[in-house]
Amino acid sequence: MSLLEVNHLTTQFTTEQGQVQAVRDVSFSLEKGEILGIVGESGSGKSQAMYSVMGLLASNGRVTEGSIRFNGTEIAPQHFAGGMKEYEAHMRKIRGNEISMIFQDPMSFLNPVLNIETQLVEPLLNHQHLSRQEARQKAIELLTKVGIPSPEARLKQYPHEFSGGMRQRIIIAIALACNPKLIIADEPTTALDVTIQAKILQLIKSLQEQMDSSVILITHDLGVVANICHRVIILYGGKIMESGTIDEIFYDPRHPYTIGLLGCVNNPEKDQELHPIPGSPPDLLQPPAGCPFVDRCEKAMKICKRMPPPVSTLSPTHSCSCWLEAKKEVLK
Amino acid sequence: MNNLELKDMEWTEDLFEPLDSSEQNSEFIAMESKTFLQDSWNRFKKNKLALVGLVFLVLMILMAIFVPMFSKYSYDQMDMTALNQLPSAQHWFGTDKFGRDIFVRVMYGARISLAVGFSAAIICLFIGVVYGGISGYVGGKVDMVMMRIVDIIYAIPSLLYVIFIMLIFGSNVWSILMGICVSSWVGMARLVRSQVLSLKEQEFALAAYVLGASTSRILFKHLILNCIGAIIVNVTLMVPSAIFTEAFLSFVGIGISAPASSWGTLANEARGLIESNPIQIIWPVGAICLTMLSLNFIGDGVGEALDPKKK
Amino acid sequence: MSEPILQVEHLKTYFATGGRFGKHPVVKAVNDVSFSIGHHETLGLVGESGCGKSTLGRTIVKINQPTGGKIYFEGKDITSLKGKELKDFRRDVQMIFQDPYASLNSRMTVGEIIREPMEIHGLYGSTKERDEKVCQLLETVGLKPDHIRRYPHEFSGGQRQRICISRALALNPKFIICDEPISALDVSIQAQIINLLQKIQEDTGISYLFIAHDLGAVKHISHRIGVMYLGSLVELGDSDELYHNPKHPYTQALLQSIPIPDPKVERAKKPVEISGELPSPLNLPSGCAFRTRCPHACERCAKETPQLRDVDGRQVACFLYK
Amino acid sequence: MLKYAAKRLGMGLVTLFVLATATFFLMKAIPGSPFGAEVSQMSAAAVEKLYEKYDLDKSIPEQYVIYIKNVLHNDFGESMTRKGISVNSIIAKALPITAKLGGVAFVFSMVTGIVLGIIAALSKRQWVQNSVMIFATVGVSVPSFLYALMLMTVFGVILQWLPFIGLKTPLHYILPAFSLSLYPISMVARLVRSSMTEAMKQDYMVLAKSKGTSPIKLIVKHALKNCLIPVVTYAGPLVAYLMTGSFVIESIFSIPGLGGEFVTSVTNRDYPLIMALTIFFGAFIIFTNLVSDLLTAMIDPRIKLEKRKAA
Repeated sequence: MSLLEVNHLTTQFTTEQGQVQAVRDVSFSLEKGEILGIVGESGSGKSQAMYSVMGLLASNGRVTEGSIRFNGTEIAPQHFAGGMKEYEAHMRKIRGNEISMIFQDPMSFLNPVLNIETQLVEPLLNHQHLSRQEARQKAIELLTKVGIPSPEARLKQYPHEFSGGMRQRIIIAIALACNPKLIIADEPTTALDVTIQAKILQLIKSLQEQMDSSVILITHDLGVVANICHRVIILYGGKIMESGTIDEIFYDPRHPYTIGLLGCVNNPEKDQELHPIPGSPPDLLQPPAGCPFVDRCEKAMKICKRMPPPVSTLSPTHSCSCWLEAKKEVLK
Repeated sequence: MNNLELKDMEWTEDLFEPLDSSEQNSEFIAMESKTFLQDSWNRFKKNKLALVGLVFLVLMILMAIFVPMFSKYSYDQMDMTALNQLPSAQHWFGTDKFGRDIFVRVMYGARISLAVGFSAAIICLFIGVVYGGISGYVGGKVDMVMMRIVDIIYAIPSLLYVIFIMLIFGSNVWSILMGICVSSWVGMARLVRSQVLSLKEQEFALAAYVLGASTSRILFKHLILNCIGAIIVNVTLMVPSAIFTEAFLSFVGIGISAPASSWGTLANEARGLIESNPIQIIWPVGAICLTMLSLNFIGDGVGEALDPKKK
Repeated sequence: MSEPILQVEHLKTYFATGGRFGKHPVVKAVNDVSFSIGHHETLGLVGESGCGKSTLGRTIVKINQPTGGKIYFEGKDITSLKGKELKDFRRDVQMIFQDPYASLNSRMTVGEIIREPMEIHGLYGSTKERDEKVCQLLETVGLKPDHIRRYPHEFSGGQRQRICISRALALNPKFIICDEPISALDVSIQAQIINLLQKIQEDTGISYLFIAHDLGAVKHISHRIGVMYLGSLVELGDSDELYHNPKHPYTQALLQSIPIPDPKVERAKKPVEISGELPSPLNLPSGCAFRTRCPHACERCAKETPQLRDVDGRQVACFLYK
Repeated sequence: MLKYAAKRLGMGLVTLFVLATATFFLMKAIPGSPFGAEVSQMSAAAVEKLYEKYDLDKSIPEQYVIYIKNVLHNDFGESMTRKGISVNSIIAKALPITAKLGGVAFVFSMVTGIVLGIIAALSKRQWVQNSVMIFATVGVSVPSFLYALMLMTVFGVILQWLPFIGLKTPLHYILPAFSLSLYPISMVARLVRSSMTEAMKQDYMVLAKSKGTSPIKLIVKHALKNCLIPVVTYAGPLVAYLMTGSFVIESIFSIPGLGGEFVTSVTNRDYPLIMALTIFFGAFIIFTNLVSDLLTAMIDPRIKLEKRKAA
């Protein structure tokens, strides 16, 4: 039974201009001990999908449809008879304990007026009811585990006294505090420099192996996916375009968007000319009826504009939703 | 769209022809174009209280201008036969202890109070914007000196200035105006300076500098234009505080000398008769409160309408 | 390739950190950098945050004042230009910035934004002529002329960056400094901007100083690449050679850290052996600034600061190469 | 911390000195002789002696030197209207009264303002938010002396529930303190509401929630501290307002505090008292601004102070 199963997840945001359909009918699953990469550009809904799973959506966001089964139990908000109150109470036991999150910009995700120790021991006090002293000891262990020098001295310091790389390590330490089963990392290295990013990715990979927990890594950088992930899901305009193991996606891409992405990313080994994808991302206020990529796809067909393509399975692990693939099955 | 539905669809070959590029508008624009002012006005209209405030203010200004002109009573015409009358058909607000028509006097008082309020706000707007803009944009030593001056002025409560100037130049509208302006431009200067300090590092200001734009063009066309929201809100909030200072001074007795009347003096005169007929104090006090209330609601409304974050 | 279009010699830009009593430590953002860029050439400038690449770009266009060294544009010393001469220099050298959302004045329409440089320098006479030029510029960057009356907040990041490019082109400059123009954009849009810049270079023979922290993108557009670390230039050379055979230990570490979108290559990679954290720019390590993190550091590195020396065609500042 | 405080104190003294000089020359600039009516009845010799007593016969610069010397020795000379009573003693008598009233009003407005602000920011029900904000706007826009008048007439004169003369029993504090603090309550409420709403939207709240922290702890442990930083910074100017507010409240409720003394000294031109009070008020405001800056620096670790050098 897989650790996390998400089916037909749909999330909407109410804004001044109308309803933004951020996540539209997204389904995927995650096995134990697996690193799943979720790739997408800005506005593709990759972060919103994960925020929906954790129940951390902004005040104007709401999960309207779909089921989220974590470790066998259903945790989608609309399935709770007691409404939001019961949902929040239930999720509070899971957040930080069984699922924890690492965020993108270390500068703004640590509370500037609280010292590191308070922020580090918080999940421990919430879930494991340790004494102050035990929690402090565990905090020092965690800081050493993520590679922060002389942790005892730095417990009392404040976030602004650490570099970007160090702060991200602290956020990782906070996420690991209660040995969660699943860690969701929302673009953990995007705000960091390349050499520090390499170090942080190495750290995440080694910690994942040690604790055998599953990781969902959200990113827009295909290089990061190739470096660390086992399986990948490509999102565009709130829908899944293609999903499969990294070898299938990188060496046998089928969806025009995946092919386009690989084409415009600088792969120095191949040294080929850059051919960008024309146009700009879709407007999610009135999402296109058919495939969201239709306006920018070179191989677009009339049907792509009218009807959303079905999901065609190319192999037990490789599936893609595009009429090019569906056409073969249908015309058989 | 599971696979079942696929079966019963009749598949025509043409469905799979390539879509011609005309149907692909890759360079589309999400929202239809609204000029900046229209957009802010629509949002301002949504705020009911601000609208009510605006209507009241316009009404008050019109009455202040026209009532003293067309009314059969003048603000200082005494009528010994009709002392302290209650509101009646002839005297809508009744008469005061000298038999003068209170309605006309309140409207005449409106002229002075509103004039003092708006002119103080506008004068402070210019001094504050220019002073704050220069101090913020030039920075370095100049900024340090200019800010020390502001700190010194800021350290002393504004009422002391007004009172001193009143003592020196006698109690008339001009000295009140000057007294208010001397200390209240400081608030605007500090606000503009902090906005300019943060905006001048923004890339659009650097780009204008690299294009060769002159300092004044960058300061006024780019920087001030971008903090216009905060400036307008501050101006709308400055008017009531100026009216308050004038009313307070007249109320304490060092304000405008009789027979000219502002709301403050009216309130002060009516204060004496508070036990015998409290009606007389309601009119000036009511006028001050309602005007200041509407100005504050307008200030809040403008603040929300121009707030870029809400775009 | 006649005389270079831009020549920078021992440029220094230092920032005092507060305190009026002089003894406060100074941040050496740009620490004795020299290079030159020829006509019709793009020099890539790469380095991590805090290495001074943006400060270098901003010093050339006079946003930051240089503390030392000289800058020559087409042979003329422009280090301390003032008034009229500075304004004329502006017509030849323009700049594009990183954040498309902050580099356009949100209160002006696209037409006004692109017309502004023409108004400042009094080009093309009447507004009608200027509007024609604006429409022409919008077309060259792939936007529709009817966007002229729209406001910046109605455009996507990629479209806004193209408006910035057309604003820079309005004065048909000879040289554009691109300060991380693609870092804030999505991957698919980045490629559009890079191709657009290359097409403009082919059409007008313009030269670029292309600053970025993503070495992959820079390699594509640059003829030559310079790598900066903590204020100084550590390696400078042809972009493909430098990419495939980096000489300076820092460049090697930088290239190795970049994740390649190819699982086989990534799996074969050995982990990066660059150690420790970036030292604080307030007190740079003595001698070579990279020695505290360099696997090949020797005591000479601590005593002397290595200068850029020619090592079979490549400029490297490291004592590994005698 | 000490170096920072010393620097600020030094600047404060400079400002105070400038203030003292400015007040001195302003006083000299006021036309007419300080004694007005009395001088006409007295004999020439008596007038001569009177001028001498107040050093008015010497040249302006000399008077200035004497004046500054006296100020440094904390001797502000004698009151001109109340013969034989030294200014210091008047201040010493009036200070505790104003301090008590001001203290009660300060605590009351801070506590109520913070509570109202948090309720307005966090309550789910829209009408609660709107009603608090309307109350805050009314509080800000209606001047305190009008409140004082209305409260006095209703609760004092008509209902006779509360005494409204002087400050003898604790009951006497209610009306003046309440009308004095209506304006600050609204200011604090608006400030707390906007800074709390801002704090709740910050990224670190999302991380805190992702740790499974309960909603109450989220507010108390994470948001509250951030939200109170601007409130502490506002404490300084709030105290300054309370003092100027006391001028009129004390005269309405006939409380013999510093405010009342100032108003009377101005109306009957008692120059030494005016100068002394001005310097006292200036010093008090500079001191409270310094204290609130130090408090802000203590709460907000990001403000680099000498003691807390970055590692």
